[in-house]
Order: sequence, then structure tokens, then C-alpha cells
Amino acid sequence: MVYALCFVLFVIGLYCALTKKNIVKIVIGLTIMEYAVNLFLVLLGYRKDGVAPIVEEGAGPLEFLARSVDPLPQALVVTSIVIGLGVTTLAIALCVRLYEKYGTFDISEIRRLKG
Amino acid sequence: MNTLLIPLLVAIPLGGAFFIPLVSRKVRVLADIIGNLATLSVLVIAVLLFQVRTVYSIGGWNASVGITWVLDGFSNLMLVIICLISFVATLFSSQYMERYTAKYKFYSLFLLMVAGMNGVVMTGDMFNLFVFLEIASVASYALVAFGGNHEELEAAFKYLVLASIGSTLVLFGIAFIYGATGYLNMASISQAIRTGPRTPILTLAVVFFTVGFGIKAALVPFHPWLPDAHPSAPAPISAMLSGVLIKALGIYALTRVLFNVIGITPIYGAVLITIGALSMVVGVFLAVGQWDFKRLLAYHSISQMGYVVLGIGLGGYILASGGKQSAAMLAILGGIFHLANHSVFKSLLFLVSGSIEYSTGTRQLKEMGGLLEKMPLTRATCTIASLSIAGVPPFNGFWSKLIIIMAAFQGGYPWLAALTILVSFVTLLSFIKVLRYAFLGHLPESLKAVRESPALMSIALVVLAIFCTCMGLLLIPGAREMILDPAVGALANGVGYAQAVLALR
Amino acid sequence: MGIELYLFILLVFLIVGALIAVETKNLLSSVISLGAIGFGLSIAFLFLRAPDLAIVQIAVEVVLLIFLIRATIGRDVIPTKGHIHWAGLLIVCLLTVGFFAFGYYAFRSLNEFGTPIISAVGNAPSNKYLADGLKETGSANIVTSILLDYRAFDTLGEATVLFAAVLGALAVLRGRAWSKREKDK
Amino acid sequence: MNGMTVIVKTVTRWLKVFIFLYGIYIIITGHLAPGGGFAGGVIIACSYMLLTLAYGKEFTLKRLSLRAGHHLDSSGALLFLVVALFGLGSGGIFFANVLQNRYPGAKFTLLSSGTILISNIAISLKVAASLFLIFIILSVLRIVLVEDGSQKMIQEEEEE
Repeated sequence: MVYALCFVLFVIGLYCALTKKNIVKIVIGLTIMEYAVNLFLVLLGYRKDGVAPIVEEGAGPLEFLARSVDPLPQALVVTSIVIGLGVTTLAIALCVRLYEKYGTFDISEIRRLKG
Repeated sequence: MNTLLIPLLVAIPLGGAFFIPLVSRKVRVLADIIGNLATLSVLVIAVLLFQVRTVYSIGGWNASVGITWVLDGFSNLMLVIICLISFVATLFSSQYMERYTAKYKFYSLFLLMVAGMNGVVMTGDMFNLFVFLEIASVASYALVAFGGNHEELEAAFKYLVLASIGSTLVLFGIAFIYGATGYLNMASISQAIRTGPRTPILTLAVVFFTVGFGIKAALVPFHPWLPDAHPSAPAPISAMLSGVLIKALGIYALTRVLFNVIGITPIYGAVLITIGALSMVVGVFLAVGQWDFKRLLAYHSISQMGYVVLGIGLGGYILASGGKQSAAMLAILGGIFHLANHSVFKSLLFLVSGSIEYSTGTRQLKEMGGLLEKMPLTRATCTIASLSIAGVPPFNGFWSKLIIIMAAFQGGYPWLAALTILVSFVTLLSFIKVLRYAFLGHLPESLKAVRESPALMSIALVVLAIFCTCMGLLLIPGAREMILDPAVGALANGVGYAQAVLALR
Repeated sequence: MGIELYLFILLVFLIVGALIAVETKNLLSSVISLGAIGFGLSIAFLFLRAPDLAIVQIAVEVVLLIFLIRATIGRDVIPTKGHIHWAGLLIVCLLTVGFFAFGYYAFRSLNEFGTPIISAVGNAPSNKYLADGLKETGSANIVTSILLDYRAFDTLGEATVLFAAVLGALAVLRGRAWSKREKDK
Repeated sequence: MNGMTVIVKTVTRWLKVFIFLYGIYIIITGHLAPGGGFAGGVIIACSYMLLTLAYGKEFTLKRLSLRAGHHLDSSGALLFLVVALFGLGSGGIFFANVLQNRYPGAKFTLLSSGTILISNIAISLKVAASLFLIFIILSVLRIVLVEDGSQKMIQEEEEE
């Protein structure tokens, strides 16, 4: 059920990126898609009544192993958040430059190249 | 000794890319020198490592715990292709890129792209594949927009949006795979999938991978970015994008995941055949009507990628449905050989278009004409490349198309063979048009002062033209066993990949 | 219920935020709803026992918001007009619905929420990280030990992506793209 | 951009130190507590952004020029690569945590995890410099009115 809600978020982002006419909206759609994937990865690693994957001084290793949430998806998501930031930054730079050239964010007016 | 060289394939381009902005703001020529040296040394290393089959564990962590690099036949072939084309492209760009400002940024991004592709081709880990996919993609978005004009920015934005959707889908697919198996290492995933049940989540992951990598490879339902992005980039970058980027990020990754990680089934094979045939036909018919030289070439890239996917998909289909083994191997051989050939002649064609644009300042075929006398060398190389792509014997394109057609006949699909021949014929027509309008006819008044392109650019053209002429020789028995068959074997091995990797370790 | 219930409410909040961000006419409010989604996500990470991610997400969200607001402020003067053709919209809607239905069907073959795959697969790498991470890398924070030791190569790649993106953005935003010789032509 | 009111400036003067210190804390304890090089780098970049927003870009650029930002950006990435190659040079293994393998530190202390600390610092340098650069470039773009009334943005020429 939680997975499905996360997937709804992803589909909303995809819908936004595919149908919107405003280039900033498209970038927002891309960002929402990324958020959904990140959340999905972390959801995959959650353990009921788990603890954060940080070893406390004096904690028993076996108990930690049995109770900690999955650390690998968290490490992956740190990487993927940064990658997302990079791509979004580049996209914003392109948007700013496109606005400078065309004077609009409307993609139906940014159409010099023929299909 | 050899194991020490493997990390350098990624470390040298990365180091070069980080180092160029530090030093070359003051001394401009350093960017040229570092860029060319980096690609040359990577090429040398790739050739030295060509016969090496090994698994390299990064950080010394074994197998599934850390990240591994796997060098097998297919990876080695791709590495050599990537490094060769990138070396020629840097050679070309040291003079060509004088047209633009901020050359050091160009070289830095270029090397990042090379590092990303090398990483994708070598890696044996799903998430690492995604990370390096993104390095190469991000660098290529910026390079498409390098000219900074209206068209370049628009094309780059379109490319960025579609390709980012593709990357996100790939990441989602990786998340599914991780949720179903608990591993990220390709060999471990493959083993877990083979022993466990095939759940619907795997099918969903395959759909996501097909769409995601399909966008990167510009196969037909997902192609709209390519005819804008490839012509808009500077010529050496067009050569890189069409020549190797769509292959390394799209076709290599897709086939690696489908064949070696998840395991090919008749349905996946049929999907690949359909997409391939569709790309082949749609690409070539869209190309015929184009008058912009680079745009025409870009549409032909879609069509030629169709050949590659058709060949590999046909092989996978026959393998999975238990057909004739020899026909399957032949089909995959045709696909991979055409991939190698296409990267050579399509890069050459884009470099030729760059060379013409450098001298005449136009890309429109209708504004050219009579360049035969003025640019003899460009004309000769262009003819060779055109004949190659159209599949005229003795050039390399002929042999790979012939193999695909033979495989289609042997496998019992004569209509696919007929389709291939038809598309090949239309390609020939379209390139006769190019040769006719660009080089024959009478010279317009405005182009009287045109001169042949500078020395380094010409050298780059000639190197690739020699490869175009000679690559047919790869099919003679000794060379074929050494170079092409290991690559075919790596793919045809299917989920046997896991054992192969475990045995190498 | 506990955390699951909170998470459920938070996800509904995220979805509503996303819908607002997608459908609102004003660009600035759209950007700000995106910020709300980001901060909500950061809280969700806290619930899911991922404090590292919560910090990274909140920091990144601040930066992203600053960039987006600077990019859009004062520039949405001309409202975008022109709608997608209704047939196209219908196809997109049908595709997304079908896509969602298939996804929902497929998700049921995943492990149930709250029991990660590592509890079923004994020799999954994550179990090794949890068991030996402190001993082998000396880092008490297992996520850091994965990021910078076990899978440090990914982190190098991640830093490189950021480097490429920044260099690319600088290249895109540079004042003059063509050299003087070319301008004279 | 000339900065904001006196209140904002005063608050910023006090706040910037704490944000900066918090960033550094997050970086160097990345292997013991939540956080790490990336989050710390972003926070440090945020402190510079706050300064720029409050005092205007001339104020910040006097303290950290664009060129220095570029150099920090590249050298941070280069430092991380050097850490990786150090493993290759001294043990033949790319990315080996050589320091931890040879001289393991006491657990739960600052110097407990070999190259992880160095990598964290390298990443934070890189990230902080990159984001600062992007921010400056995006804020250097400014809107001016052209004669015919249409808006146009002009970027100050970067030094060639």
C-alpha cells in the first residue's frame, strides 16, 4: 500500500514532465519523479521497529544486526539525491538561458527546430 | 601489471577533466595537450588490455560487497571502440573548436563523457552502471548546448528532459531488482534470479530498463530528441554522440542487462526485433527528405541502430526459443559487428560534415555544390563513409549487413532479410543525394574561396577512412576468433555470465 | 500502527503537494509547493530511520529552492497558453493509468513493507555491512562506511556528476559562445 | 543586488559563523554521526549564499573570488581522486582504505577510519565550491531594461 502511494507520486511527476507546456514545470516534474524513486528505495529498506544504521557505543552487534534498517539503499539514495541536484541545476541553467533567448518559458513558442 | 592498468581507464580521463580547469585558464594550449594525451593514453591502455579477461574488485572488497569491474569480450571490444573514436574526435577538435570560446570547458566535459562511457562499459554493478550513465549523460547535455544559440539550447533541453526520464526509469528498475533480490552485483543478481521464482516485479523492471535504455539509444518510439540534439552539438561531439554514446549507454547497457543479468526470453527477443525493425524503417524514411546534412546523418543513426538491435534481438530470440544455435550466433555477430562499423563510419560522416561546415560555414546541402575540386580529401573520405553506410562491398558496412541478412535467412525469417535489403537500398539513395549535392554540380559564387580543412582535422578523417576500408578484414578467420567471437560469446552465454564471472574471480 | 500511520499521512501530504505543484497556474507557488514536498520527504526519511538522508535532503532542498526561485522570480510575466491536444492527453492518461495498474499488480510480489529483503537473503551485502562495517572500516555510521569505503567508487562518480553539471551550467551560461573570427563571418 | 536591511545584515553576521561551524562539525564527524561530506558541503555553501543574499555579491566575491571557487572545485575533486589513486599506488588496489588497513584507529574517535575523513573533507570542498559558483553565476545574471521596453538579461563577461 505504501509502495503504491509512492508510485502515485512517481506517476504524477511523469505526467507533469510529459504534458506541461512550461519548461520550469517540466523541471519540477522531473524533480518529483526523482523524489519518488528515492523514497521508494528507502521504503524498501525499512524494518518494522528498526533503528538507524549507526552503531552506538556499547551496543551488542547481533542485536544491531537484527534491528537495524537496511543501510545500502540509504547510501544509494545519498548518491542519487546528489545526482538529481546536478541534473536539476543544469536544467535550471538551461531554462534561464532559454528565457534569455526566447523571452518565455512556454515550450510551444520555443520551437525553432522542425520535428 | 595488467591489473594496475585497469583503474587508469577511468582515472586518467577523470584526472584530466579535473586538472584542465586548474591549469589551462592561463596557458590555453595546455587544454589541447592534456585532452589529446589523455585520450591517446586511454586508447593505448584499452588496446593493451584487449586480451585480458578478468574481474577487478575496487577497494579490495570481494564480489557482491564492493563494486567490481568485469572485463569480458564485449566490454573489451566496446572499450577499444570508445577510446578510438574519442581519440580521433579530440584530434579533430583541437582545431575545429577554435570556433568556440571556453575551449578548456569543452575538453573537460569531453573527458568526463569518455570516463562515464568507460565506466558504464566496464562495470559489473547495477548502481555503478547508473552513476556512470549519468556522468556521461550530464556531460553530453552540456556539450549539446555548447554553442549557446537558440537551436542548441532548445535541443539540449529536449534531450535533457527525455534522457532524465530515461535515467529515472533505469534507477527505478534497479530499485525493483534490489527489492526482489537484495543484491546490486550483476553476477549475484543473475544467480538469484535463476534460482528464485520469476515474479511480476522482474517484468516491470524489464519494461523500465527497456524504456530507459531505449531512450538513451533513441530507438524508435523514444527517438524524438536525437534528430535535434545530434546536429546541434559541435561536430566532434556529434561524432561522439552518434558514434559511441548511444551505443555505450543505450545498446550495450540494454543488451547486457537483458541477456546477462535477467536472461533473455522469446518475448524480450521479439520486442527487440520489433523495435529494431521499426527504428530501421522509420529512421531511413525520415532521413530521405532532409536537406540539412547533419540532420540527415542523425536520422540515419536511428535507422542504423535499428540494424544493431534487430541483429542482437534476432539472435536472442532464436537462442531463447531453442532454434538453430549457429543462426543465433551469426545474428549476434552481425549486430555487434555492425555496431563497431557504424561507430567508425558515422563518426567519420559527422567529422566530414564538421569539416565542410568549418570551411564553407553552412550545413544545407542545397547551398553547397562543386566542392569536389576545392576539398578533395574531404570528398574522398566522405565517399568512402557513404559507401560504407549504404552497404556497398568492399567497405565494412556491407559485411555486417550481409551477416545480418544471412542470419535472418538461416533462422527462417526471410521477410526480415527482405526488409533489411530494402532499407539498405533507401540508405544508398539518400547518400547518393548527399554526394551529388555537396561535391558535384557547380560551385556557388559564395564558396569560391573555400580551402581544404587544416592538417590535424584531415589526419582524423584519413584515420577513420582507413578503418572503414579495412574493417572487413576482421571477418577473416584468425582475426574473427580473436576480436569478434569473444564479444558474441559474452552475450550468447546468457545467464551463464554469473558462472563465467565467478570463475574469473 | 505507529510509524506506518504517520508515514501514510505524510505520503498523502506529499501527493497533494505534488498535485498542487503540477496544476497551479502561478509558477512561484508551484516552486514553493515543490519545496514543501522536499521538506515533507525529509521528515519521511526521519520516520524511516535515515537521519543522514534527512540532513542531505533538507540541505539540498534549500539550495534547490534558492536556485529555482532565482530562476523564476519576475520571469513568469507571460502566462503559458496553448493546451495539449485532447487526444494526446487522453492517450497519456490511459498510459499512466495502465502503467499504474501494472505497477500495483507487480508490487504485490515484493516483500511486505517493514520486512526488508535482507532479512530473507542471508548473505546479502547489507548484512555484511551491518555485521562487519565498524570492524573493517572503523566508521560507526554504516551509511558513511558504505558511501566512502565499500562503495567509494560510486561516490567518486557522484562527485563527478556534480562537477560535470556545474561545469556544464557554467558553459551554458557563459557570455559569448563563439570566438571573434566566427562572429565576423 | 545591494543587500538587504540592517536587521537582516545583523542577524546574518551572527548566524553565518554558526552555520559555517555546524557545516564543519557535520563534515568531520561524518563517520560517527549522521551527516558527512556532502551534507556539510551544502551547509557551508548555504552560509555563503546567506552572505550573498544579505550583503550583495560584491561583498562575497571580495572574500572568495570566482577564480578561487573554480580552483577549489577542481582541487576538491582532484583530492578525492588522489585518495583513490593512493590506494592503487601503495597497495595495487584502486580505492583501498590504506590508512585503515595499516593503522587502524581506536573506535568511535575522530581518527578512527583512515581515508574516510580525508574523502569527506575533499567532497565537502568540492560540493561547497560548486554550489557557491552556480549560485553566483545565477545571481550575476540580472534583468535590465532595453530601450524598447523589453526585458533582457545580461551576464557580466567572464574573464577570458
